[in-house]
Formats: sequence, C-alpha cells, structure tokens
Amino acid sequence: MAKKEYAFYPGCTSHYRGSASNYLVSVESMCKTLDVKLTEIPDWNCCGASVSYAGSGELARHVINARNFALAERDLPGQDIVATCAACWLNARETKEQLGASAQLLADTNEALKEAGLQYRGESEVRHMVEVLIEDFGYEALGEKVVKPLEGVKFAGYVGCQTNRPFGIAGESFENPMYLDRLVETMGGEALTKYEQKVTCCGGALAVSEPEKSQKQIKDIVESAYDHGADMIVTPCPLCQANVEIYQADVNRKYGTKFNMPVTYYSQLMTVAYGGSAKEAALDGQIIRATKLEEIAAKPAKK
Amino acid sequence: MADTKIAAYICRGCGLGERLSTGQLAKIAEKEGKAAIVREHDFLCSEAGVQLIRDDIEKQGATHVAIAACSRRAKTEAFHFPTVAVSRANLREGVIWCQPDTDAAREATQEMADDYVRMACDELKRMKVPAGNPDAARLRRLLVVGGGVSGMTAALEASKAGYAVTIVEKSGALGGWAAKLWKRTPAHEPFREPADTGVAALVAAVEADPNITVRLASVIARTSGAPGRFSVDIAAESGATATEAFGAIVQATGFTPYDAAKLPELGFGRSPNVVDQAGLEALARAAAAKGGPIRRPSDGGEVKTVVFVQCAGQRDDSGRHLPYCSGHCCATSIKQAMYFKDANPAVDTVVLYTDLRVPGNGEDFYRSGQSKGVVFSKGQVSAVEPSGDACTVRFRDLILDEDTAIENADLVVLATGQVPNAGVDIDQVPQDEPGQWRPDSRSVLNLAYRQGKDLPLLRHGFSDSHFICFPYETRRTGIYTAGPVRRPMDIAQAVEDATGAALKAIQAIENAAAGRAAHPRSGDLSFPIVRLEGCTQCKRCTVECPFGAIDEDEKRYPVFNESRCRRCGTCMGACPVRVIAFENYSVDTVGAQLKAVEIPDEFAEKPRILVLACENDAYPALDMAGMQRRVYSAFVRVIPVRCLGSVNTIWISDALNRGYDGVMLMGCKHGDDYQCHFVKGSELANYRMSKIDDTLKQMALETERVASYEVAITDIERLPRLIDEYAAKIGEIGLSPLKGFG
Amino acid sequence: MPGDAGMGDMADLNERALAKYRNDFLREVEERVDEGHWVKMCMQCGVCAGSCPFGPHWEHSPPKIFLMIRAGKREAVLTSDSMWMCTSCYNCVVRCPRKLPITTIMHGLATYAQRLGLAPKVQPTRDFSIIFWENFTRTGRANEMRLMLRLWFKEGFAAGVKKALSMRDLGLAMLRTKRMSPLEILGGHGVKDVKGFQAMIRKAKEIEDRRRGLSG
Amino acid sequence: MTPSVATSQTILVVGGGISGMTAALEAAECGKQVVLVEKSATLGGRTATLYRYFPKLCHPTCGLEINLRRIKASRNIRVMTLAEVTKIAGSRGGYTVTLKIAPRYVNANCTACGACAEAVSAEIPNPWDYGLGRMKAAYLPHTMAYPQRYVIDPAIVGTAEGEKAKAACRYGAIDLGMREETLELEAGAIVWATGWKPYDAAKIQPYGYGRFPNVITSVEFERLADPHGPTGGKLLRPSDGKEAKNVAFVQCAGSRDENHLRHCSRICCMASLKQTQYVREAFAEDARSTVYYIDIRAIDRFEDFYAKVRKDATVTFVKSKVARIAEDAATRDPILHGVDTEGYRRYANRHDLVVLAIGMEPSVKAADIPADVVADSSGFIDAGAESAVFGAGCATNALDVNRAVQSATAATLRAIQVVNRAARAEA
Repeated sequence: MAKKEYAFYPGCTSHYRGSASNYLVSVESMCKTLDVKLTEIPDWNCCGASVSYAGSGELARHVINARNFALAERDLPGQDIVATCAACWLNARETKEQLGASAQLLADTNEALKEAGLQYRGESEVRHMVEVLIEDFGYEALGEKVVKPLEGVKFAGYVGCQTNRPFGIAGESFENPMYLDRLVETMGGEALTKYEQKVTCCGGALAVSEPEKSQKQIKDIVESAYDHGADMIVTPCPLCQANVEIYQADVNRKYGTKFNMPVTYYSQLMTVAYGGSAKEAALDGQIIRATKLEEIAAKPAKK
Repeated sequence: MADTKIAAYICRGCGLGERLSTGQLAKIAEKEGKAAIVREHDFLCSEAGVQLIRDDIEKQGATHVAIAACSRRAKTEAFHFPTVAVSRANLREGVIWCQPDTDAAREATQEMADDYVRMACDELKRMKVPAGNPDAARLRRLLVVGGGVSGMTAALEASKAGYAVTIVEKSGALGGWAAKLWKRTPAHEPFREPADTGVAALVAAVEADPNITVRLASVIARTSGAPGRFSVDIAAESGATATEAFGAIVQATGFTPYDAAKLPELGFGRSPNVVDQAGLEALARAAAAKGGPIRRPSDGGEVKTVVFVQCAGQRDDSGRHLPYCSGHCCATSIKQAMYFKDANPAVDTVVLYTDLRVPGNGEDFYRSGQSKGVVFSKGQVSAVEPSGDACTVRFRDLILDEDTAIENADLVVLATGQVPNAGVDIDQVPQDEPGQWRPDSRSVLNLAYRQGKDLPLLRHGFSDSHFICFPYETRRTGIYTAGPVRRPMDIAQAVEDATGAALKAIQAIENAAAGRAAHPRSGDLSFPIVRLEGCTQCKRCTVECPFGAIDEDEKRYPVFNESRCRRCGTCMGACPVRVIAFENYSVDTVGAQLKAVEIPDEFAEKPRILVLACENDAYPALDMAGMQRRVYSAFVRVIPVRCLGSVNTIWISDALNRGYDGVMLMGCKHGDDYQCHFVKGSELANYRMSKIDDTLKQMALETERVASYEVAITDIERLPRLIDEYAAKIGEIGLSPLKGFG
Repeated sequence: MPGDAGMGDMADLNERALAKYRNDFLREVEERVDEGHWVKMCMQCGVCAGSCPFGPHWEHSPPKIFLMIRAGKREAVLTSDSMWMCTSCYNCVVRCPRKLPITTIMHGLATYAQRLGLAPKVQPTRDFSIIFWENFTRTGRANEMRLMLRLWFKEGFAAGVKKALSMRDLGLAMLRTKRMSPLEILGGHGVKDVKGFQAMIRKAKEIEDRRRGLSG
Repeated sequence: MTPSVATSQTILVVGGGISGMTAALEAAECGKQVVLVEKSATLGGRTATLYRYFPKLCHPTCGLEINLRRIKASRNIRVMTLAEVTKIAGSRGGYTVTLKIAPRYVNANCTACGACAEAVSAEIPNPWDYGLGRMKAAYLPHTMAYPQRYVIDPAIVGTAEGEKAKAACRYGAIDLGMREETLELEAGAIVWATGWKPYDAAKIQPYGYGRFPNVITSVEFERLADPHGPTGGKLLRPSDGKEAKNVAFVQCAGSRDENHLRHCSRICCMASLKQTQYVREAFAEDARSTVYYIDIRAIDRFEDFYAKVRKDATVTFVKSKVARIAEDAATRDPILHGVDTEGYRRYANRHDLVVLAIGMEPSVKAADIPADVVADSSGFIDAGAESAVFGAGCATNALDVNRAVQSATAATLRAIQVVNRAARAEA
C-alpha cells in the first residue's frame, strides 16, 4: 500500500511533554507501522477548545480555526487535515460546516484572517485519526498488521462525547458507537461491548472548574468498567483520557473507592499489537500503569 | 309450496367422515328432512362436489339446498347458488372442531350433527329465494343541503361522476364559513404560509357546471320517500315552494361558532378588542380591503400585541361549555398570528394553549409559526380584563409554574370551536302524530318520517354513526352527512369528507335501483314483508326500527320503505303478532330450526341449550373457537340471527315449552359505545329480555333459564367458557320440567 | 487580551441594551447571542434538560432558559450561572427534535452575559474560561503549565501554594510520565506569528460587535 | 406472462387493509368492477393486528368481519393476495398494470382443515405478531384470514418439512412447484392504499429498543394485549414473562422529530391513552400507567376519551419528551430519565415495561410508486397529480381509522369519476 500523507493538527496537549504527549508518541508509532506520513501544519494554533467562550463570541473562534485551515491549504495543499484530539477536530469541523453554510460568516472570517495575511478557501477536509483508520484503511487492513494480538485483555471502550457528538464517526450511533470495540477486537483484545458508560460525559473542561460534579461522572465511568471486568479503559480522546485517569485518586479519596484503572489510547493498543515496545507505545506515560499491555509489549511477537 | 324440492349434501371431508356417521346424517336428511335428493361427498367444496350440486339444481330441479359441511362463513365462493334457497349445517366448526375426538364424546357429537342437519332441512322448508325489492327506483339526482365548501365539493364531485345535483343554501350566497375567511391553513407542502381559501374558485366551478342547480335563500320544508325516490319541498325565502325528486341526500350544513358571549370571563362583550376567530377573520378581510394592517377595533389604534386564547369554551369539563375539541383551532390561531407577523414582524403574537394540537403535517405549520416569531406558551387563561383600549390576559404558566399576565394586549382572539348545525334532536322534541305532520323551522331536513325530522345524533350534536369503521353510515339510509356537521373539522378534511359522502349518496341511488340493502347487509335482496291483516297497529315496529324505515299511515298501520331498510329484522323481533317476515329469514325459519332439535327425555340427562347468536360477532367468535379447537358443551344448539334485535320472544317461549333447559342470547355491546351494527338492535333485545322474567314465572320456570350476554368477536376463549358455565348452571338447577309437553 | 471592555464599558453596554430592547429580550437574544435566532423554535419538550450530564446542577435548564427568554426574564437569565454548567457534551444537540444548537446557544448566552458584566462574579467555569482565553491568545497555543498555575493562584498566593501542595502527587506523576514540562513556565510553545494571530482576533471581535450593535 | 384480465372500466385497488377494503367495497357496491391486490397472504392489513380501537375500545375484527362478509357477498370484487404491483403503464382511464404474484404453494382446493400445519414441525417468527411469537411454517395467517386458505412458507419448500405438509393434505391443495408469476391487467383508475408501517424504533437510539427487551413499540403492545397474540392476551414483559403492571408510554417515538419523522403521526397519543386502559383492564387498581408526552393530541370527540383517562387514578401524565432509557442490569427494569417540563422536575422513573408510541411512515414511499403521483417530503402521496392514481388512507397521511376510511371513500369517488367518464365515452 502506498504511503498516505496527511496534514497533522496535533493540538495543544499533544506536543512534547504535554498532557497527551503519550498519545502523540503512540500515534507516531502506529503511523509508522501503517506507513502514514503526518506533516504538522506549520504554525498551527489552538482551536479554542470548548471553554473559551467567556473571551469572545463565535466569530473569533471560527477565525482561529479558519487560520489552521488556511495554513494547511497554503502549505500542505491537497492533504486532508488530521486531528487526534476530539476538541480540535470538533471545533475545526464546526467551523468548516458553519463557514460552508453562511456566506456572511465566510466573508467576515476572511476579513479577519486578512489581518494575518491568510485566506480560508474551504478546500481541506478535517478528519479525526479514527476516521482515517476506519475509512482509509478499514478494520481488515488494520488487523493484517497485528503481530501481537492483545489476547486475554478486556477493554472497556470509552468513546466519550466529542468524537461522538454532534458529528461522530460516519455510520456510528450517538448512543452506542461500536468502532472502538471493533478496533479492540481487530487488535485481538476482548471488547466489553455492553459497557454502558461508553458515551457518558467525563465533565470535559469542567473537570477543572467543577471537580466535584465531574468526578461523580468519572466515578460512574470507572465503576462500570470494573463491573464489566475490564482490565483497562481505552479512549480516542485526550481530555477523556486525562480526566478519567488523573482524577481516580480524587474519586478514591472522596468516595472511598479503590480505583486503579488504567486508561489508554487506541493508538497505544495498536502500537503494542503491531509489535511496538512499551516505550514506543508511550506506556511509560501512564500515571496508572497499563500492566497487561506492558506484559504483551515485553513478549516476543507471535509472527 | 308444491314445487319445493330439497337437496341435501353431506360432506365427509375435513374429518367429518371419520368423526361422524354421515350415513346416519343422510338418513335423517332423507327421512326427517324430507330431502328429495341426498348425497354424501368426500370433498364437497371441490369442483366436482360443487358441480354435483349445480347439476342437481339445473337438471334435477332442486329448489332448496342444504349443505351439511363447514360454517356458512367458510367456502362462500364454492357454495354460491343464487337461484336457490341455501341453508348450511355447520358440522365442522360447530360440531367436530368444538368437540373432543374421544369415544366418550362420540355419541353427543353425533347428536349435535344430527340436530344441525334436521335444523338445516327444516329451515329450508320455510325459506324462499328473495325476489328483490319491488319498491326499486332510481333518480340519478342528488340533493345537497348546504352551500359551503363541503356542500359545493359534494356537488362538484358527484357531478363529475355523472350525477345531477341541486344545492339548497339557506343564505343568499354560496361559500359558507370559508367564504368569510381571509386565508385558510395550508393543505399542501411546505405547510408554511396561509393559503387562499379557494372558495371563489369553488363557487365559479359550481356556477359553471350545467349539472348543478343552486337554490339560494332556500330551505327544506319537507322530505319524504326513500333512497331512489326522495320527494323534497324546497321553500324559498320569497315564499315559493318547489317539490323536487332526488335519489339521495348529502347534508352539509356545517357549523356555527360557539357563542363567545357565553365567555364574559374571557372579556367577550366587554371590549370590542376581544373577538372570536371568526371576528378576527372579519377584521383581517376589512383590513385587506383597505390595504392596511389590522387595527384595534376600539379606537382604530395600532396593534402591537395580540393574544390568542385556545380552547375558549371548549374541552370544558364543567358542563357549561363544549366538552370536545374542535381540532382546527390551534392551526387557525397560528394562521391568524401569521396575519400579523407577515405584515409586521414587530407585532407580538402569543398563543396560550394547554395542548398544541396540530396533527400530521400541521407540525410544519407550527414550526413555520415559530420561525416567524409567534410565541407559544403552555398556559391556562383565567381571565381577560379589558381596561380602556387594552386588555390584561391573566394565565397560569404551566411550564414556569406561576401565575402571570400579559398586559396591554391590543387584541385578544378567543378560539371558540364549532357547533354542528344538525337541526333538531329528535330524541328531545315530541314527534308529530300521523296526519298531524308540520314542518319545524329549526329542522334541517324536515323529514316526514315517523321517528322525527332530522338525523339521530350521537353525542354533542353530531350525527350518529359507527364513526370508526363506517363513519358515513348514518341511521337514515340515503342521507349522508359531510363536513363539520359530522364531526369538527377543517377545510382540508371537509373536502375529503364531502367527496366520500357524495360517493355514499351515489351508492345509495345504485342500491335502491337494484333493490339491494346498503351496509352492513350489502347486497341483501330480502326485505320485510308485512301481513297487514294481522297487524294490531301497536306501533312497536315503527318506533323501534333503528333506521326510521317504517312510517305510519293515518290508521297507524306501518308503511315499510324497503330502500330505507337495512334488513336487521328488529321490526320482526318487535312484532307481538308476528306478521313481519323476510323471505329467507322469519319467525318461522328460526322457529322451525329450534323445533327441529330432538329434545331427549328427562331421564336421558342430556340438557339442551338454545343459543341465539348474532351473526356479526357472536357467531364468528364461535366459529373461530372451533377453528382453534376450543371445546364447549355438546348440549348447545346454535342458531345465528341477523341481529339480536330480530329475536322475537316467541322463540324463547317456544323453546322453553318444547323442553329446552336454557336459552342463551349472544349479542353485541350496547350503550354509549355501542358495537351493534344495527345501532339499536342489541339494546332493544336487552330491553325485551328484561321483561321475560314475567313469562318465565308464568311458566313456573327459573329466571336463569334465559340468559343474555354481551359478546365481542374477540371472545373466542370466553365464549366456550360462558357456554360451559351456563351448562353447569343448568346442571345445578336441573332439567326443565316442561320436557315432553312441547 | 488587551482591548477588552472594562467594567465601566460593560455597565454602559448593559444600559444601552436595556434602552434598545426594552422588554423584548427575545429579540435581543436573536440579534446578539450566537445562534440566538433558534431560541423561538423550542417546543418545550424537555429532552435537552433530561439529557444533560450536569442537569441536576443547572438552576434553569436549557428549555427553561428558552422560555424565560421569551417571557422577558432578562436579568434572571443573564445573571444565572446555569449556562456555565455546559460541559459541551452535545447530548442535547443530537437529541433535540427541533435541531437547536443548544450547546452553542448556551455558550453564546454565557458570552453575552460576560460581555455585559452580568455573569456571576464567582463562577469557577467563568473564571476558567477567561483564564483559558487569555492563556492561549497570548501565544496562540494553550500552555497547560501556566494555565494550572493561574488557576491555582487565582485566589491569591497563599491559596495557590496550598492548592499546589495538594496537587503535588499528581504534579509529580505528570512530570515523571513526561506529560508536563516545568520549562513551559518560561514562555513555552506558541505560534510564530503571534502578532498576526492577535490582530486577526481583534478584527473578528470588531466585526462581530459591529454586526451585533455592540460597538461604541 | 399470464394474459390480461379486467378492462378500462375496472378499478384497481392496491392494498388490502382497512382503506383498500373500504375503497374496493364502496366501488363494488356502486356497481363497479374491482380488482383488490394485497401483498401479504390475507386481507385485513395493520388494523387486523390491533386489539382494540380508540375511543370506543371496540375490536377491529368486528368491522373486519363485516367488510369480509361484504367482500364475500359481492360479485364485483376480485381479490388477489401475495400480489405486488411492479409496473403501471398507460394513463388516466387506460392503465396496464403488471403484478408479481408470489407463490402460496396452496391452491383453491384448500379447505383450511389445518392438517398441513399439524404435520409440520418447523416454525417461523410470526409476522402478524411482529416476531414476538412463532408459528408453524404451514399456516393460516390468523383466524380472520381471507382468503381462508393456508400458506406454506418458502423456507420449507424443497425440504422434508414441505413434503410432510404436502403428504398431509388429502385434497391436493399443496403445490410445492408453484412459481412466482407475472400478470398484466387493465384498469381505468387505481386507488393506492398501501398503508403505513411503524417507524424503525431502533433508530431512536436513546430509547434502547433492540438493546433492552422491556422496551417495545405500541404496535407490539397491541399484540401482547390481544388474546390471540403471543402471550394469550396477558401483559407479560419480554425479558422474564413478569406481569407488566407499571407501564410507561413514551409519546413522539420518532414523530415530531427532525432527526426522525418531521410530522406528527396523529394516532399515537390516542393509542397510548387506549393502551393505558388495557393495563387497567388487566390489573385494576394495581395498574400504573405513565404517559410521557409533549402535547396530548386528542382532537374532536376523542377529547371525551382523554377526559375519561385523565380521571383514571391509575394513569399519570408527565409533560416530557423522555431523554434516555437505561436498564437496571439486575432486574432488566427500564429506567426513564428526563425532566417534567411542568415545573422542570427531574425524574428517573423505573417501570416494568416501556411502550414507545411509535410513529407512522408510509409502507411504500410515494416516490417508489411506479406511477405519476405527487410525493411529499415524508413519503406520503399528496393530491395534485394528473394521473388517475389516487392515494387513500395512510398512504396519503398519518391518519386514524375513521379518517382513513373517509379518505378511501373519497378516493373511490375520484376513481369512479374516471371509469364513468370512460364508460360514457365508450357508450
């Protein structure tokens, strides 16, 4: 298969030593196996995430997203933009849809972009990495690269909100998306398909500002994973990963629980299943160690 | 009946041959049934079997055919012999399928079959092939009463089918209420904007149609006759009266808005700025004529805030106002709010509702109203208080759960609903004595019928019908209601309704011409024949006929109008001297059947229970019980009847006198939600049976020996249980003491 | 971000809005709030309120806010902290039978309340939002390290130290797993064209204010 | 291809439900020749699968019996079951219609004795019970089926089971060699009355239909209540056969929703009000029905029924579109989450069973009808086409029974106008 090339929008958390740097490392490993070339959009900026609205109205937020498109269109023409972060993808896509729907908004946006010497043309598509995997490769092709099936490991697939709503992955449902489970199964792991908290909100950005309320959500998400016998949670979203992993200690303090549930990225699973080392899968980036994955990573490949 | 030749056929198929001695049945048909031809066949409904019967009719001169096989509801295509009288002995569903296949049950099963063969033969002897109604007439002209959208639509649609029409309109112009509207709610996608009423186009089409005659400023002074031959006096305002003949009538007399003056608490009558929906239409038309916006009536001031109060005097459970919902008013208020919003989006329009009722595509119109900025609030209005040129509308906001008010409403529109123009309620006004008939100015049709001048009503003043399955079937054959007189409706529905009513009127004409019954015994050619010489002028038949088919002459003898008749036999059941009969269904045909049953003597310990089952629901339920192989007592003998209303009490006393141990009557539900297909039949039967206790006492019999049941067609599991419980009850009270005397 | 309105401007803006729209809060929302023109399309089914993960914490749920807007309850809506409870999970949006972009409207109401100075003064999400905005618009990218410190120290130095101490374990874990870099305090990463980036945002705000009648 | 039957004077009625039967009968009783074609093996349509009608609580089979008797009595109607229209050629007053007739594997010899069903052991999901129950693969669709003739399911044709059925029939009624046939017929006008189907409840994801056994649709609930249904008329919930005494009725399941059906399906409120009375009928004062609604649309005289149900202490109304249904893993009880908008009270209500008042969509989308008809955006037939193909009943809109009958009767007159004109032209 020929090398696939994409304009990469890593987002603020995924950079070197950011809170999702383990995501970035594992995505890079995974892409290497899949022969995918990711070229970072030069000088990309923050998407505004989901909690910047006290600072501005929607136009400014569309403009900052349009800037990334404009940069990609100028410097990496013809390439789809790929985001790994749910919020980055959602915000970029929202901007693309809105600018496509309103000539007024498009004109206003370009008027503002001119201040930075840029222009939005609406030529590039923005896609989540998961879309690339499913649509450009397909489960079968992804499965062919597996050398260390994740046998015996039970995964609670936690999809969360923003890779799922309001846009979601094509063909998947808002209430019960199956792609993460299918990815797990493709990697030879056991997917806990009945895990009922797969689209529960973790509090998102409000995990910071409203910790008590968010941690109630996080408790449900982790508890249910235990109820279903999960060895670990897997997620496609960096904010979900951080919230659900980091706050388990707080939840334990508050609720007297003894949670110690690893929360991993699909890209980490895939890196391990593709024969990558624990380091390549950035398993050293886990605050709660994903021991079972580490064990598999340490074993020799089956084929 | 010298030329009667009975042929009896005993089928051996479907297990009948194995379960029954068909030879014995054949012998019974021959010896007791006096059948001239008796044949057994392994597969009677096969082509060969049917051909055998056909040959006997054509070559052997069989005039009466008894088929002892399956139920009369089965194999109807095969056993269709229109030139001869046919009876069916139900040996399959009614005997072998409802009896256990055991040695112990064999004797009782055979006895059942024996009796049904006897019954079929004896019934036949008293049956004739109906000759058809001699009263047939066909006037291919329709009368439409009412010149609104419904009436004009009915006229145009009937005309397109080739029928001539006369429209009689009370007012001086065609158009009705719809002509008073500024716009109508849309009937087609995208359901966004108020639409032209289309009334002008309708009027033009009516006026251009050479098949349609319009009589304005005219009313009906008298209607007599029957489908195919109605005679109608049309009285003009000028005083002239013309008598015209019609084949059928469509009553499209529409509605009157509920009188808003009964709603002073909602401000009506206390300020010109409180109007009903009709009043708002008038304002809108006046404004449009002037080319300006709608002004405030009190002072011609600018309208900045309009409040629409839904369900004003409707959906009322206090008993003071209309209890029902008129259905169209939510959409009408949305439309009226758009009058303001379309002219000036700055006008505030608020619709206060409790349930917003815009079914179907009305949801799109609702959305359109919202997108135009019409505000909708779920609120219960308690008062409208006029003060100067403004009104305060007080209401409970049911969502925010608080009492609140809209101050400074320039205009308040009350959605008051539709009251049907149904004429007089014949159950409430006294009827004219024969020979004393006078027109009533309140009546719409002024029917010169024994039972009253207008159509019977169901509830709330709307015409009576089986309004779910058979909404057009009024209780006056040949007269069909259309539009809001039938139930509340909007223009779109009235157009559909009027088109359907026109069809029913056309059908009534065609049925009358062929001498056929209308629904539910469609195509039945039998009709009631009365032996007037025996009549005692008791009037029971004329009073009880659910369809007002029987008038009285000046000597109070009944005058039957066959094409008004629905062939239920209620008159026959009512007649104390038994002078009313149908050629194929009479006191004799049923009497002969019940007498044909062999009553074992008192020592045999074999009770006999007569079941008179309504053929519409109870009999099919028993059939289906058989199809499901549900077992019930072998002591019953079932006779289907056209309606429980046709049951003459003589059958009961005959049966008891002959030594039957009990009689079960199975009919349909009566009362407000009646299910009787003849509307009143089961109710009348119930009334008659409530009087039977006296008869039983005179005969020194227990009252339990006659029992009435309300039965539904779905009672497939319940009916066998009822029968068995009743048989057990008879077991408890013992066999009839009258055995052997009959 | 430099150039933002101060408190005085805010009060002035609010006065002018009151004068302009009088009782017609719905029109004010339609003209000035992101996606505000959708508010009138709500039919009060309540599915959004029932779908919200933070639903129990909203004083006024979204449909109630929509109804309050129509009922002219301007102050109660704009001073409410309800809109600040939105986690941006989009559950309401995908279930709304009228397809209202509820998340965006809630954010928009928060934006507008903040702009007029009516937003609750002590509201953690509001604070976070302001800090976040300032954080990423400074360099073009969010700086997690600085963001954390700003948040911890927003109520003063002592409170910040205390908070930092309480978070010590987590901080150490993040450092150990290389998911946090202390070097970020010293400037950290950002876009190269900060000037252009900021100019572009300024321009966007200026255009939006013009369109919404909020400028000068 | 079988040669043509019928003439340009014939009215073709497509669909054998209440609307189609009404149209066929009304035309036939005006003296017109009618061919009535039905896709399934029996007439009766959707209403034949309902337990009771609102607001009278009478039984649909009661009206069906009358209509079937009228059909049996009429010599003007030719009924063709298992027949589908595949092509309509020609124009107003002169159509040639192509029908595809699926094999029944049973001919007119059938006496409905039931020997074949007794001989066969293979079972198939019962489509008249929405698959809630199973039936023999040699079957009479239901006790009111017309024609009263058995059907051999194609699944057993060519198997030993099929041969068993054939061997059991003493009347030579089973013909396993039957093939699909194509037939052409002439018609002057066509009444299209193909009715409605329930919206696919699985698409309303937050309600968990298909995932939670105790979430069912309103049409399925009719089968539970029906004595001839899969539970013998007992209100037993699917997960464990426990009595469903505490039932939630969720309105607008698919309707009034731009994610699903934009229109209001009109009948659902009344159907749920009716069904609360089934629960009451079954459990008396122990019954608990909760109706979750946006607006109760009980228009015209139906309001009487709503007023009656409102007074029933076993019935509670909650003004709320249910947000989400969860399932208690241990008991499989559905738990409804939402907010009562009258006062904005949040609830998490546990019920034994949830009945989704499922929306109506046309069985055949108007755009898929092989003739010139105007389709609205919901797939219903709108008036206004030049052709003589007239929509009737729920093919034209979401209608209750009386409005469907009204619509069918009106469509019949439109068809008669066409054939009468043709008759006058020929005369």
